[in-house]
Amino acid sequence: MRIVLLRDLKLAMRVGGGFGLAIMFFLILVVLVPFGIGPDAALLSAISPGILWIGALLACLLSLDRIFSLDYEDGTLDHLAIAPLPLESVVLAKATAHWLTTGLPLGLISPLLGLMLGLPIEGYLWLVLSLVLGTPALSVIGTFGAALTLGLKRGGLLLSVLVLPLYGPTLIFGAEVARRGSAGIELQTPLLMLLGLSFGVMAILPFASAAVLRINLR
Amino acid sequence: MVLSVLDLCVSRSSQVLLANVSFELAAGQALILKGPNGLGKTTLLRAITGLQPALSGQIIAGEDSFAYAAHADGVKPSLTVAENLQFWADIFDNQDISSALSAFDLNELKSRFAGMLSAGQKRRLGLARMLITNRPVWVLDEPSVSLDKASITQLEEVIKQHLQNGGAALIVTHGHLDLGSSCRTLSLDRYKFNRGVYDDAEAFL
Amino acid sequence: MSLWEYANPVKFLNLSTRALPWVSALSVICLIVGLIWGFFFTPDDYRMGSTVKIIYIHVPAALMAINSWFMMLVASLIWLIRRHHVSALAAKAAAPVGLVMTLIALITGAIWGQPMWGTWWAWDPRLTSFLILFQFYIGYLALWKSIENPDSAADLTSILCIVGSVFAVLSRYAVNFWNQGLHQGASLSLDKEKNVADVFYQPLLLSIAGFVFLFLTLVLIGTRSEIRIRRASVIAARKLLL
Amino acid sequence: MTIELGKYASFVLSAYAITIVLLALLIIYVFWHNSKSKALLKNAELNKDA
Repeated sequence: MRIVLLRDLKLAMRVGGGFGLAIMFFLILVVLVPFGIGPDAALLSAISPGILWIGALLACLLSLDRIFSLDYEDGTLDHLAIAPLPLESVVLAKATAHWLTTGLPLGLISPLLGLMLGLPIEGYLWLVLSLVLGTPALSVIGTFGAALTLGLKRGGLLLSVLVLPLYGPTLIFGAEVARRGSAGIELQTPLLMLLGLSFGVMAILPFASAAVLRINLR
Repeated sequence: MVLSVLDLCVSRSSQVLLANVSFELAAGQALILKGPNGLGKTTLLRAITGLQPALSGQIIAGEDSFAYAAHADGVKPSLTVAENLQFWADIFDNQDISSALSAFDLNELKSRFAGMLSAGQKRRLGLARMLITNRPVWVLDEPSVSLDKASITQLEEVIKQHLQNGGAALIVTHGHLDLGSSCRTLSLDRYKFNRGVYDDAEAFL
Repeated sequence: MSLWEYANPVKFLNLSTRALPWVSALSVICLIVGLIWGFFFTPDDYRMGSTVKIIYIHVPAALMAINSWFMMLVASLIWLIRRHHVSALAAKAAAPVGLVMTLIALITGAIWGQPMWGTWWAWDPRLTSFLILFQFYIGYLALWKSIENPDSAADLTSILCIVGSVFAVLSRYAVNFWNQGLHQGASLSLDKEKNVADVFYQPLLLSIAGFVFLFLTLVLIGTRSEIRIRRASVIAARKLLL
Repeated sequence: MTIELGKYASFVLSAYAITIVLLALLIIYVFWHNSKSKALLKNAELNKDA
């Protein structure tokens, strides 16, 4: 699994511009929000945890269809399916590579954008923590969606329609942790739910994704 | 027997293409499958390697014994030739990529990006990957496509070498491959299925 | 004649021809009697006034929305495990019915809530989870439509249905956690002793029966059409070969 | 027997109206789909031998 992960990261650095793309999108989106909602600082500060979480979620969503499409077209997936390593570990490697190039950088850069939206001071730690702990779930669920829409002509749109409802719980718990963090309220329950969700999804969904991949490779 | 196939039936999108295909392949032997396009040769190869479930019939072969090379050869343009091969070497945990490089004389192209290779060189890199897997049964789908004369003889040499040290090869090709005495040809025409739909879609009739 | 006999499409077609008139008759009777009885012959609720009459369409539709997804889940599992075409096609036929039932539950829920909550749409956990269920139906149908090969379409949609069910339950609790409920307690929950007053109870049961039979009728007809479409494509495939 | 719906009459009536319309659309769709499948099958079987 490590092998596939390292190669994907090398490829992402050389071709996809690494995580720059996801961060740029996140930045542009967060800048757009005040344009839409108006510069009223109090309002922006109140909704900033939610905005930052939605921004990270959309940035993850947009980079999902690249997870398998390259390897599908040039036959690498066929060869990996025959290789001695289980397809589940290939799926997990792909999800991790996606997380390392989107979810993680977004989480680390989010304080900068929190500044722009006037996020309360005590919120920064929880914002980063909730994003770093929540985005793995977004990547693993997204990988499932990417496997489902592999090889379909206008798969991109279908991918969003399939994946967004699945993102619901992660967004609710993640944004709740960030919001309670910035308001200084006790946030143990949503944090535990977010962790449970992330690890639960990581443990179970790769099997479904691998099964879907096998079907799509027929 | 390195590989034996008994009454294999293969379909594509619920349409049966080949039925009751049977043949055997011993170590050191090569078998060339002939037949018109669209007959289902690629589907048959994918079924044998396990990429695609066959409808019925048996495929008896050792565990993890197939190495598959098709049109799409899994070459990453943004990686160098050596990096491409090293990736597959790690996957099949065989550390020695130099023999594969020299077999297809890709040594001097080692650090060039695969994207810059010509079609023929790219093909040779895809086939070099077969050596890396060091798996007994090679399944080749049109290996000689876009190869020039010199590369084809090189390909024949490598396959013969593989056969000598106990490997086997199942090849689908239109062109002529001279692989010496231990090579048989099998025409798939007689397995063509035309009595209608056979697979579980039959339940709808 | 085990249950799995009906899994053979041709047998299913003959068998459902006999069952169809009964089911559709039952659904018409139950619906008409249940709704008329509930609409005309039940008193107003002291608190909700006449809006309580919406219960006769909101509750059955909500129940059917959830049960048809559950039925699709069971059918998907049967398809994945026993490879019976009829169950995969039944799941495909049930999806639009479930979708419309969810839509009805949403709209009638919103209308019913308006006088009480004062707004047309309240982010109440139960209404919101129907909104999420609605999205799952949309995704499920979209996936069916976008895959050509019928067999892999059945496989992929079955897996989506299973994964979707897990996330639907997750969303149900996430939404509950996210906004404390405005919704009236479960009118029909089995654990509570005092359900809705008896005078409302009988017509409600009858209209639920009506909705269930309507669902069965529509799914039976839908499955039959899916089988015919598949049969036509199989015949065309065979003709192509000769 | 006329029924006194009180001030919420418009809500109750609109809820019932919308439900009936949606159910009617669903039923029409199912029957349309059914007849389309019948036609598809008939002409598939018709030119099966042609």
